[in-house]
Amino acid sequence: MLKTPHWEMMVVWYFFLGGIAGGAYFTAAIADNFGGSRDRRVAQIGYLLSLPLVAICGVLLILDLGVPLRFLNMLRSFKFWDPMSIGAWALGVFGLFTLVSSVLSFSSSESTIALRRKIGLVGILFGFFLASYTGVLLSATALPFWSDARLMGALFLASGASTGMAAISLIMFATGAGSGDGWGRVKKADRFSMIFELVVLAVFLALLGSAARPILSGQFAALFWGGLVVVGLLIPLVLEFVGHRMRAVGAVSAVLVLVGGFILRYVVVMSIQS
Amino acid sequence: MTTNLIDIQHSDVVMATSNMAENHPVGFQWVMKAKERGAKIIHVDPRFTRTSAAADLHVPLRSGTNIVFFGGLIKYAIDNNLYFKDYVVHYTNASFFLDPAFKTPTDLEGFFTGFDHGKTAYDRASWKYQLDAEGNPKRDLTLKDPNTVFQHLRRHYSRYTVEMVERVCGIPKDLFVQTAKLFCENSGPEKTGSVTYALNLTQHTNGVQNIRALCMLQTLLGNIGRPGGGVVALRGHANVQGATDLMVLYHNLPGYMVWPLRDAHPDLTTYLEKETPKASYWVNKPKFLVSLLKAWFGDAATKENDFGYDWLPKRASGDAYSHQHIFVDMYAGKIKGFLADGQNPAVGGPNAKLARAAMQRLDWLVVADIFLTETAEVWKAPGTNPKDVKTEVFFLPMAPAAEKDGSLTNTMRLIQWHEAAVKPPGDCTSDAALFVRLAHRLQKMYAGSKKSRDKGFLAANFTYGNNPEEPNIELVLKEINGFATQDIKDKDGKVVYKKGQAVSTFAHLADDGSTASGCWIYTGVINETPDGKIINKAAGRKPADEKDYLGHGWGFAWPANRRVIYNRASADLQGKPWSEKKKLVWWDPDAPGAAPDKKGKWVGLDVPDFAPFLAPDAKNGDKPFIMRTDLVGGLFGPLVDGPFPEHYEPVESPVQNFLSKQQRNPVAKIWEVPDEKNVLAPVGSKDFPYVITTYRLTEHHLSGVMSRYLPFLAELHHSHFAEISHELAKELGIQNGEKVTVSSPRGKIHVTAMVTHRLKPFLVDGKTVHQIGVPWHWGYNGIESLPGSKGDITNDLSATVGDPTVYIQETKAFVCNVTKGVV
Amino acid sequence: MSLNRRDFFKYAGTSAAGVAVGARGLDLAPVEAAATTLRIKEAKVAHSVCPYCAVGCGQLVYAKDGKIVDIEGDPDTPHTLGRLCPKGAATIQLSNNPLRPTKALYRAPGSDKWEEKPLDWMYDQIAKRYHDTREKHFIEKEKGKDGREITVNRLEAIASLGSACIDNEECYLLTKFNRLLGLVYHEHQARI
Amino acid sequence: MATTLAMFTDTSLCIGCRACQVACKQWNELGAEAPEWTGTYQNHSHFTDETFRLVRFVEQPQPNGNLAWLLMSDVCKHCAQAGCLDACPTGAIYRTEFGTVNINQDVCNGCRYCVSSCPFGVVAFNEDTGTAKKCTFCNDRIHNGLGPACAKACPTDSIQFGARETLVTKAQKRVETLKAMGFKDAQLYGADSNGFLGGLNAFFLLLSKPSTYNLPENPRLPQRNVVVDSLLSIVSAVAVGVGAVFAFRDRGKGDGDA
Repeated sequence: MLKTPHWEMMVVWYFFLGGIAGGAYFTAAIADNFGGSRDRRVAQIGYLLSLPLVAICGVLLILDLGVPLRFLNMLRSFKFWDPMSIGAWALGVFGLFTLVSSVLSFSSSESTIALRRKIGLVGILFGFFLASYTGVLLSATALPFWSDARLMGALFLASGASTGMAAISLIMFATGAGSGDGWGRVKKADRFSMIFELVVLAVFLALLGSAARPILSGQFAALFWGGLVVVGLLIPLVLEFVGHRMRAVGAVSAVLVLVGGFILRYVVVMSIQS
Repeated sequence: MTTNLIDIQHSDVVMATSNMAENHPVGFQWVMKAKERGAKIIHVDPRFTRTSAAADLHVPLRSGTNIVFFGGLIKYAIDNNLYFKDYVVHYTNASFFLDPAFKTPTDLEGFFTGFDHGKTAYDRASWKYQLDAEGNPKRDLTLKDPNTVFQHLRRHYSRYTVEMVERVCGIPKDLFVQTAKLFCENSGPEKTGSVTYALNLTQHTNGVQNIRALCMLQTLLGNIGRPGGGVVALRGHANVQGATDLMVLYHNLPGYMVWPLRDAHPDLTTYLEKETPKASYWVNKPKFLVSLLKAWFGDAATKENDFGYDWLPKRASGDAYSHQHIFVDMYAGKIKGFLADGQNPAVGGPNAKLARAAMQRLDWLVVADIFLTETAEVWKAPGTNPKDVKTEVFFLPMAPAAEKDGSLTNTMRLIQWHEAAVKPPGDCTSDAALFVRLAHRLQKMYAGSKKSRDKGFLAANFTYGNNPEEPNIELVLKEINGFATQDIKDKDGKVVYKKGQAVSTFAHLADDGSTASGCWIYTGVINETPDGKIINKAAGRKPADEKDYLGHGWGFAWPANRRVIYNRASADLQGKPWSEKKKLVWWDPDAPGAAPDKKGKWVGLDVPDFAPFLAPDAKNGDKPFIMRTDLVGGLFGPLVDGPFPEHYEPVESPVQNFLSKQQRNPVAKIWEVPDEKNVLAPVGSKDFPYVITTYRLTEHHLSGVMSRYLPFLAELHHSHFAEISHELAKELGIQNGEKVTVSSPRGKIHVTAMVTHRLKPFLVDGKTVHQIGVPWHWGYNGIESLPGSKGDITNDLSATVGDPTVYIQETKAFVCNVTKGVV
Repeated sequence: MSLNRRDFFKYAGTSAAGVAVGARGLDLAPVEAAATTLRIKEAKVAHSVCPYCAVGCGQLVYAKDGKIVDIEGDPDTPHTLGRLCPKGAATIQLSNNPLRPTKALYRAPGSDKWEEKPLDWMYDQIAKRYHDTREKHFIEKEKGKDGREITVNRLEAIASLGSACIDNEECYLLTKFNRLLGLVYHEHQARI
Repeated sequence: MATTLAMFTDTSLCIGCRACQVACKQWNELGAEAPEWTGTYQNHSHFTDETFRLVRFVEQPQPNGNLAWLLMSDVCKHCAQAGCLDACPTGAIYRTEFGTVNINQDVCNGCRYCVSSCPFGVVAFNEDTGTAKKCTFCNDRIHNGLGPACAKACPTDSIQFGARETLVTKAQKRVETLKAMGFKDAQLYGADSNGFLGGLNAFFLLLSKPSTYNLPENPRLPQRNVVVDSLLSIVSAVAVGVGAVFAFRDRGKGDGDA
């Protein structure tokens, strides 16, 4: 009787990349503010990664509209209680932060670095927001499962963090950044995020109970358990702990985390619309 | 109908025997209004329909057993003294003595007196009253004499017990008693009940008797001519009433005068002698007939040539030319050319397979309709190779009401005018334009013919107004209404009507040729001032108000704008309303009378259906049924198949007749058609064990021409379907929504099974009888992108059998088989 | 088939307008006005009667530029009070309907297709069929039961069916036309 | 603001004729859609972008062996607290001076958030126009003193339109009458402005519990979740943040291989 919005792959990608962008940015900003000089690389990669991702997110969001030409109408109103409304605004604002931070990330003058760190600290808030609001957006609908999931935002945020960090570490691996460049710290943060994500996920399911049926039964169950829980979280964690001295292993786990992050959004968005 | 939809709100009980909520939803608002006022609603129907949903009581009866149901009610009313005694004694023929020789099926094993097994027809000699010296029927106002109509009636229906109703109709005893109590106790001086019917009663081999039974019940209960009473006949098409009044039917002249028969009516004098009764308003028949001939033949109709009576075709027999005769004779090759105007017999008529086969044998076929009907494309019918169909087909696109001027007569005899809102597109025309254009061309072809057989047609006028090709419809209505063919003067020589001026009432029609009128009952619909200003009362648009709840200012109801006919019966013998609560018309002794020196007049809330100045105490002043020869309601009424309705099983029935040895109506019309085109199933056939009834849905119209092509309507039903009870579905292993095959000895169709609680098997004589229901709106044409708008033709299942009086088919009750899947 | 579906281009247009509105900001007034103007305001109204069942619901037919734009119930009608059933409410599609043929069509014997023909040609041909069939099969006189010859002026080779869907005046003209040509197979839906 | 206008659908008077459904399509120029098999007369099974009025047919065998065929003409509820309106990020969905909820077709950009935010599954997305669609109570008609097309067509007064207060009073009386007539489950749905969603401007008289008619027993405003869920997200953010800070915390020390 209730209607689904027919949000499909574009939205899944938006949720996924938005999470990475947010995660990458606040990882970068934290590394920038609390990390040492060797974590600069982490910060720069994080900033530089979030910028294009946010841009892509914007494009996806617009293309998914029924009348893309009217995307600006989103800015005709501002409803603080409406995730869709503030989401649109926040995406724009966060875009500016990623841009500024990215530009400043190339400077090494103390003053700019100080400025960049301050900006980063504020930007973190939007990073967090972008990573989590999409979850709240789903839970603020009339649809079962989505609206029953109190921890949707929290879960998306945790996933945003783990995938964001995984993405950074992967780029570090790909660009052959030296071990002195905070690789271990990102990994450490990522391990924590993954564990936390697992915990949130467990509570998430516990709270949902039978309302979780859409993802726990039928075609999506296998994807959820196998894809997200096992491949996307457990295996990477195991790899991290047994083989964290081998960068290749770390890279593999990072890839798996990203896959898991995508599967999470896919399962959540598509399960009740199929 | 005898009454008026608006008046139903005053009923204390409404018994819908038709599916009114579905087939006449807007009229049904008055039933709902009555219900809101506390009336009880009973719905008698084999199926639980949208009418049942709105009713207090749903009474399921096996199709084809209506007379047992009504007979049971009549018996219940008599046994429990619930009939309206004064009304029955004085306003009906209950007290009349019948010929001592007359006997009913109660005494003659299912026959009335006079049945000739050889001719399979009745000799009705004994079906008459005993007359006194002056030739008036003898009466016994105590109704006690065994020879009175009333005692015969009582004896005739003595077999129609509650147990018999249960056994035959399958209505549980308690439910029937509850129904009888509810209906009969809500009638009498203080209360009235109305009964609706439609094709649920007519489409049977005892269709006319079904309706008689219902009318007799209403007469017994004093429900005719009174507010909230009446027989609510609900017609299916916008103008079934009008087309019947104007007599687009083989057996009558416009205005309900019999169409001349070769042997009975060879000439005008014989016709008038035979057909003009001694009493009733019909004594004026010569005026109506002569005026009609003047309307048709104009100046060519003179006293000398019997006003052209000879030019009228004479029927060879009464048992010929009806709808079903047409297709039997067409199949036999007797008919060469055929006009189907706004009718789709390839789908809509009984035994549609026969109808299509017959039309494929025509030389030429003209179809005039709004859409390309199955009839127009009969050469494309499934299983037909167009090459084999040598019929020439002419299709003419027509205009719907919104695109032309004209009047329609609704089910309450209300003539309403509609005006063209736009011009018809392209080649579309009104039917009127088509007819006059053809007539003009034919008159040109016959021009100058000296043959007497062409004179009548050449004499007729088909030009109305300035443009011969586009008739002025108001002038056609004026010809129907009637006008003076010469100046008409009163006795003082004062001109009452100028030549050509419309006549204002049928009381002014004459038999000397001084008036013309195409249909006397419509006279009064047009008024005209001496200077030629036409007042079209059909276009009257005065809403109803508290002073005139019947809305006499809206349209014009024939006769004489009377909204409830026989309404004199709403007053007692002295002319006072039977009750204040139920008053309609009454005698006002102080009102100005017929002449300045006289007083007294019938007045009230409706136009009195009675001589306006005929005092209650004057001769016949207490006889309300002015159109009947004996001026009273006919509890006894001879038809070809009996003066009282007697139950016979449908021609095809799963069970025997429990009321008599006579299985089916002994004089039912059964056509013999070659090539096994009309095979009938034997009684209790094992191959066709189920009863089937066919019907219509709110969302579709008849053969679907005006609904299947309309997306707004075509989308409302998924596809052609059959309604099947859970019980039968279980027996046959049928799931809701799966395809099934419904077959009869005539054919088979594939439809979707709609398994529903709204149908239940009947317990007949202690045995289960299953009944299914199949709507008949579908055909092989429709909207391509809405496949469900096309479907098999339900009437391929029905048979070519008919009621002996009017030859209507039996599509409400026959037998079929149901098979899972498409076979 | 989806009738009356507003076509897409109209929307493409308005969506551009939407951008302008959106971009410039928040003035809803013109849009509100658009959403509240009545389609039938300037339409010419004709009083009509529903062509479906015999309840005879009064209808108001609104037309603009020779095209019907709306059909609804006429509230003044005493017995229907302006109400309609689904069929009555769909009446507009009897007129505005792409499936409705607006050309006279002829199908030759044995042919598997229709051919468009001019109306006059149709009338002439049909009149000719009536004439020839009548000439060939007309029964002027025949013997009655009692053996004497009676003038019957009857034509049994042509039958006519319909209609309860046409107006009184049309029924009258049809009866006059058929009967005076001698038709006896003269029927309509009321019989069934 | 003008008086709140409302539609009162009295299912006890509905005869399921579907005049409302067609009248709605005719006036609003909506298209026909291929019907689906619903097992009964009902079509379509749900509201769509082309079907704003929908008559529901519910067969309900009674314990006493009788059958109730519940007929109900369903429509957009024009909720006092409207999920669709709150969800709309463009302001295309607005409330008129009559209290009705409309979608401004020239502003809607088709984000479809309103579609998933309607507790009754009314709002639908139209692929052709790329916008969301739903019943407007015939906005153009009511602004010109004509009632909605559906209410005007209804043969039995099952759909009544007018000032909300008046209709509510009428409806309450009607429930009493029906209860007296023995319809023990007769009840109003959405008439109470202190009830769910602040009351519905299209409210109903039902003869059975709402779920029988496919209506939610206690519909709630979707946006009610935003606050809690946001707080929980913040908690989660803090946790993740602290974790990260801890990971990057100790400046100057050698590469954290521990």
